[in-house]
Amino acid sequence: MSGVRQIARRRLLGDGLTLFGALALGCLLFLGLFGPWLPLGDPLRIAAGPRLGAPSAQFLFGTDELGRDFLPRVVQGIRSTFLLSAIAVAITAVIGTLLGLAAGYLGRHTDQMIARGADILFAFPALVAGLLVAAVMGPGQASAITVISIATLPLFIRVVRSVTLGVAGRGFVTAAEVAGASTLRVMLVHLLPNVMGAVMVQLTYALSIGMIIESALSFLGLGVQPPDASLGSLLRQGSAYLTIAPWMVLTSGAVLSLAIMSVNLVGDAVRDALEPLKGRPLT
Amino acid sequence: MRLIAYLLPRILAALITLFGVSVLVFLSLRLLPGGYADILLGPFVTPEARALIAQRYGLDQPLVVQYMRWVWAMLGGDFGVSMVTQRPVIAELLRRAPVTLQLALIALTLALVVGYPLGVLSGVRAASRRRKRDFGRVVGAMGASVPDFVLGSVLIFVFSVWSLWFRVGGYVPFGTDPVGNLRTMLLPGLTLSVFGVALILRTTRDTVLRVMTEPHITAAVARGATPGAIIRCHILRNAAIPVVTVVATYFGFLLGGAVIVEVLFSVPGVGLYIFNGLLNRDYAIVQGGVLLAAVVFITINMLADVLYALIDPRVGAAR
Amino acid sequence: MQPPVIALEQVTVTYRSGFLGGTGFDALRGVSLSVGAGETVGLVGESGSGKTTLGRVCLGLLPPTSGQMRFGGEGFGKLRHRRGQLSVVLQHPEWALNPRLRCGRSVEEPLVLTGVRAAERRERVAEILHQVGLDPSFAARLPGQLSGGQRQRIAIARALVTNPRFIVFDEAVSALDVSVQAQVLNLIRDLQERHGFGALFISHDLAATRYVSHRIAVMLNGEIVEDGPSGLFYGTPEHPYSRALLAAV
Amino acid sequence: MTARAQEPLVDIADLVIGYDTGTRQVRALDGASLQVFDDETLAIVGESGSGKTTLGMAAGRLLPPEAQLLGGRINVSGVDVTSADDAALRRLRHDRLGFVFQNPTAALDPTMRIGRQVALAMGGRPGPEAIAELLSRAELNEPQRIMRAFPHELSGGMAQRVVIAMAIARQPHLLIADEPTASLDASIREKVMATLGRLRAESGASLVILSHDLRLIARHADRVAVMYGGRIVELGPVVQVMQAPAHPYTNALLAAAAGNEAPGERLRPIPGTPPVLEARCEACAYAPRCALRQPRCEAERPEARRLAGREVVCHRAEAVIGAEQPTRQEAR
Amino acid sequence: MPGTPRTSLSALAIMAGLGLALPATAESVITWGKPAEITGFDVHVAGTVASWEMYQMVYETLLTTDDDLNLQPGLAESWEEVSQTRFIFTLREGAAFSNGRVVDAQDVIGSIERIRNPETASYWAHQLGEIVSMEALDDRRVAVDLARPHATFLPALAHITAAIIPVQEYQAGEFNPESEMLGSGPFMVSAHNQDESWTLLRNPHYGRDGYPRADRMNVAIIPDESARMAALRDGRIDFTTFENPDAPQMLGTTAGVAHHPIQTTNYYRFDVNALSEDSAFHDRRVRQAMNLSLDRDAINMLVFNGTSAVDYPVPAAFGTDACHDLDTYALPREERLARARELLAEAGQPAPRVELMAASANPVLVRIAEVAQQSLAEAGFDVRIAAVPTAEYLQRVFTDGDFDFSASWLAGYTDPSMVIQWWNPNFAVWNLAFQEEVPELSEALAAVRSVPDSPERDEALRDICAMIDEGANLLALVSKVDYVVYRSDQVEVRLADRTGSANTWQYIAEFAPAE
Repeated sequence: MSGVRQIARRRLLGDGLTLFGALALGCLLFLGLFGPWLPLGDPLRIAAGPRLGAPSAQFLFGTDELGRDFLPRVVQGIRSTFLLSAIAVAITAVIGTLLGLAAGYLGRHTDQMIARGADILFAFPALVAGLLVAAVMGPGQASAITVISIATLPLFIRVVRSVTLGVAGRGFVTAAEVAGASTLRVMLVHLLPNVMGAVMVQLTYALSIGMIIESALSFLGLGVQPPDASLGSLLRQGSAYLTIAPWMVLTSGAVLSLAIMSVNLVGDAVRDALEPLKGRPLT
Repeated sequence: MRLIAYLLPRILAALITLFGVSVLVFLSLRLLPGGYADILLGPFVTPEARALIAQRYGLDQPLVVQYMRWVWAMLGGDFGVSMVTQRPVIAELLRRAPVTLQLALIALTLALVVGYPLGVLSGVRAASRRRKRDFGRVVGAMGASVPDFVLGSVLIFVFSVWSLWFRVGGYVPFGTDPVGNLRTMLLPGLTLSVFGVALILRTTRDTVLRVMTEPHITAAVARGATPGAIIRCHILRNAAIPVVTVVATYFGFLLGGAVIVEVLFSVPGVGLYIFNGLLNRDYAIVQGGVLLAAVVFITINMLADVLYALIDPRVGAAR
Repeated sequence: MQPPVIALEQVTVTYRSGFLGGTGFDALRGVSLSVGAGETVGLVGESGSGKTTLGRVCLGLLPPTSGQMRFGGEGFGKLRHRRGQLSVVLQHPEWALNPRLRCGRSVEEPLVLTGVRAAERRERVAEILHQVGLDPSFAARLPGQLSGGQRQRIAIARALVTNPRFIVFDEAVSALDVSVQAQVLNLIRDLQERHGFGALFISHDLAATRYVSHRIAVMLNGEIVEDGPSGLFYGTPEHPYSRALLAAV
Repeated sequence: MTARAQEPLVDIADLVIGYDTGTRQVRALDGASLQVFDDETLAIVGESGSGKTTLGMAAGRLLPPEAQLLGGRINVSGVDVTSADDAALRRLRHDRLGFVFQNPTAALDPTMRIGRQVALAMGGRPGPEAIAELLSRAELNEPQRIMRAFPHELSGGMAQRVVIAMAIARQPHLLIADEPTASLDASIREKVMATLGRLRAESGASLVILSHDLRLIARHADRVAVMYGGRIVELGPVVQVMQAPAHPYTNALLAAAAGNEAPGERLRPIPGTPPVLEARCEACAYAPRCALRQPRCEAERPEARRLAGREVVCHRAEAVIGAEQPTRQEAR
Repeated sequence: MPGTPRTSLSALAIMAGLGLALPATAESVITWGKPAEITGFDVHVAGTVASWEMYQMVYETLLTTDDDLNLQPGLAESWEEVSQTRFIFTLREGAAFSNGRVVDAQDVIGSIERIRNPETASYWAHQLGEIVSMEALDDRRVAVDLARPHATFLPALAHITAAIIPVQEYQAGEFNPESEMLGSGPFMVSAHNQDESWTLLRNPHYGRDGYPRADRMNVAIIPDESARMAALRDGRIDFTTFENPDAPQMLGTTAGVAHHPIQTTNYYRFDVNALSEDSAFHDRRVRQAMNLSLDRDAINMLVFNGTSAVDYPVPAAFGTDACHDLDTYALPREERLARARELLAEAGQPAPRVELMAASANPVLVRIAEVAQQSLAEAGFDVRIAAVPTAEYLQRVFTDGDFDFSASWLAGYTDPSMVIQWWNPNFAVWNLAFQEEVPELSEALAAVRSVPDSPERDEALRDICAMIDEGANLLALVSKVDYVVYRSDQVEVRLADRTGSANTWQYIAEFAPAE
């Protein structure tokens, strides 16, 4: 396994597709983090321009049905969709990793309980779970985070559990057990650092799933609350006006797809770097 | 015998999972703010009317009693009645299941027919050329990046402005009018399949690459087998193993989770039924629908396990 | 006379497999074995004969299904009460050490667990690294930067750092190249002379085993079929299986 | 033995192969030369990293794409392996070569029954009798049962016999066996080697065994090539090389291996670690670990020369061969 | 349901399945793209327009309204107001339920009794006033006696919830109004696939000869606006409605698509919680400030593209200008804002934090909330919007009273003094959760109920408006316009310019496929 710096050097810069993904991700991250302080205009100001105005020099992405400038709305959408998913996935990764470690290392009843719990979450139709959670908790950021967590938790548990099963059989774990290390110590000192690679890879995939879920919830009107925008809510807003104001769906849809794609590409690169697959040619 | 020994613990685990799902869906529904009384009476709901409706549907009973009644009735095949239509939920679910199944099958077929061969091709090429910028990665990354509601919205727009052969909404059963049926079902199927293409392509590509690191492939090359023969005899079968699991999960997801696409394209499937049931607080529909989806999901995954064991002889023996 | 460091009497281990523990499989059947202080007992046998299971029983990682196990004449108790008294060196050098910990941290871990203070730990680590023939600067390296032989030395250093009474070497040299194997085998012999621990040396390689062992036990199908001084294995052992093993040397 | 008049079956000359690790290039072979003749068993001995597997796989051009040919040539059975096109190469592998791998279970397709795999290796459409016959030749009892089995259901020894049967299925001229017994239990290594040797003799093919186990090959090879630092440092008939090594490395290997020592005798490990080459080695690669080294050894690359019935790559070979047989220190 | 039509339908289905061409004269079919499924079958209970629209197809009421919202004969061909408390209705000759049985006086009495029965849980019981007795004078004549004058008694009977059901069959257990529909309206239900489609066949016993003109009406349930537009474009549906004012424009380029805005008495409204002490609106001055700073014109211009009209407590569609000169509507915006700030300062809450709730299912409500948020901010309000599912919105507002204020639209029915009763929490008991009782207002409202439409009533209404404005508890915003869009090349329609609630398709019997 190589360090993050080596991954960055060897993989990210070595290949155009990944470079594209990394650059796009960087731009989106920048817009997401610093969007509110950029001189792009107020995403919430109604009647800033004409209703459903086409893209122009003044309004690069056009205006929406309440005359709001669409460009700052898209930037705000990136912020909601991206940051919200990132927070949710980060929280889930911590919980899922700990549960996966416990399941993989403790085995037996703990494993059974955690595995069943993950199965239950997994067998629950994701979007129905999303609707239920959003309805119980009320629409908004907290429930979006919960839904993303529910949907991605089993991914982390499963991956961490299977990696843990592999690592737990290795010599250094047995040596630590024989030396009398406590279960917690074995899990945190010996297992955790060794599953982090797999967690990293899963993190990027979970992030892309998280973004899909967040935007899907917002698309159904269960995500961020108006007038704030998320890419999903902009799409919902735009899809009603597709025929006369196609720029709304096109801009927010393209940005959303680009965001997910850049996360996927970077995830691929991280995976390739951590676990290079080099099959042999058939000649 | 070995198959039974292999399946029995899985069935037990599945039952526990189902129990968990049933409790979860039951409780979360009861936690929802607002009930069917609100939906039926609109703003005119009074405490008396609310109590009357609760009594009519047994909602005034303690939760444990309600849950037990529900489970007991379900064991007898009675999923309860929809509060909106007063019709048995199970009949409606069974009527809609084939619609969802057809949608899922269209999506799955498209995803498999496109994703699997492309994945194999891309994996073999990637292994041979040691280049990461191959079409498999591009198609995979793009397919996984366009959410179904984005694609669906655009498709609806495109196909309704230029009214091409496809149609949005207006489902007719395949048995009644096969052509009309396909006109309405292909678009949502296509929308659903895009993610599946990417999923299957990526999984297949990874698996092929992984299989191609195995010594038995080198052994086959060393024996002078042609690439075609190696792919046919060794790679396809070995690479199918993880793909089976992914396909099962995807199929299960299609059967239980195609809500957005069904809503967007007005496809009267199970997802739409559950979605509307949830909006209407029609408890029996959501409970029954979610449970059915979970049963289907678990069963398909179990079938995948069996298939897995059939393809990979090591699995059954490992127990 | 001192009681043996570890003594097994009629130990049987049954693995349950299948649904609800349907069928049982005896990995060990009535095994009796003892290892004295300063003594190395070699345990040879083909894969699946129960060598590793026996090793795990001796380390307290696997409770016997039936039979007695005594440690220094007493009951074994729990592993955490035996901190610093037991250790193990295992087969794969690439997995012997936690790849995420610097070697010094790996070596000092048993000391941390026995509650030795930091200053003393540093001293002891440097000393033990010297004893296994490594420069103290190795403490700062990650396992990835080491060769297989070096890693196995670090693993031995970790096993010895608390001056344990009993060490299990489970295929500790099998994956090493001939020349490195010789280094490690010599190291084991020298260190045992110095520290006086009892050792169980598990291997399917009779040549390496008889080189480090005082006594050799041969396992076949979960039973010990021959147990005698290692000198015997340079001549003609009694059991036909032992003879077959010898033929391969 | 002296050079034979006949054409060699395998002729490898001054082969240089490097591996691209992404950050640098490591040389696995640094000018290896070797000839294999008809109807002989040649053992290539060396520790991990010495380049023996690279050499063996290069003979069938089976190296991964990271491996780059930097120089030299390989001729197998009249085919120039380095420049042959895919089809010619496939024909060569198919008709003339047979490979036996280190881990037999992994070398078999886990999802296919043995019978079908053997049939694929035999080519054409062999009947069950023919398959059973072939398996029997590889000393597998109950061939019918084995044909129905999957690889994971076989023991390592049985799987290796299956792999051997597949390797000889088409009467190859050359068998290359890479550590054929390393993953097997000690008690059956000897028997598997005997089977391999017998089948080679019956078919009249040549056998190249790659191994790190000097003692094992001593009993089964005609000639032995010792590799170090990507070169063949000593090559000659087994008896001569084993009894009177001419290269200090061969000598040290023999002294380090357990098994030959008398009870109580102490093994003599080789100090230091093997080299990792990034460019052509312009000195003796073994010099840093060699007790006999002289300034010349660190300044001048030794070339192969004939000495006492073998080829040796060492400036100090005379001193080695002249010395007494290695003695072991008394232990304790 | 009667068996014959269904059989013929399945025969048709089989023929279609076999690919047999149907004779062109076989059947005239119209298709309605319905935006929402019904919420229940019981015509006397369901309180949603989505349900009412479907009931209109199947059931009839004693009276109806015309284009000017004046009462017209319905199932009753005539009615006689014997006194302010006694009414006699005469049923139409030949009116029959779709099962062929003639509608009689007992059906009327039974239906009204069912509505009044608390067990039925019908919200309409209140609207009918206090009925003392009903008697069947003969098969076709019913007399109803009220305890006291009740001006909206007749308009209440013109609302679909007062539909006449076949009581004889109901009492015999042959007809269950909770799961079936059986009425004397133009159509009868032949098939229903929930959330998907309905098949309505012409009621062969419908009282008007030659009507309905269509033999069959297919109903496709298409909640998604884009999908509904697509269906209109490809001609799969003939007519539908949109809440989005831009829908006609979006369809503008499609050949054959025509649109027709219908002004309804329905109106968009804010319900303000005056009762909860957790709400800033507990203070009347804060409510008044909110009312003053609301920019209703902006809502009309931005959300409805100027196609709606500012609404007053008495919906604009009634054509009365009773309340227009109130400060809230008449003062220039700057002055209103200044007054609002003053009120907030007086109340000691210069920047009240309040949550505006809207049902997320209706994007128009959310847009209204967004515009309101910005206009209220100018006076210092800090408004947070919560778009929640309909069920939750309903429970929190009408049962729990757990909210600050909410956006919704409500039915305006067919008479100004009927809708204005909503400002009386003793009448509109469902408002008790958040509405403050103002005794003078309640009295005035009770009084106006017995005043017939006249200049005096306008005067009374003006006073009431002032009181309503003072309380700022239930605020009318703008009128609701139904944007009807239809394929003029496929269907002949008749549409009113103005309708009472849920009466969009009042002339459905006259719809027919275009020649």
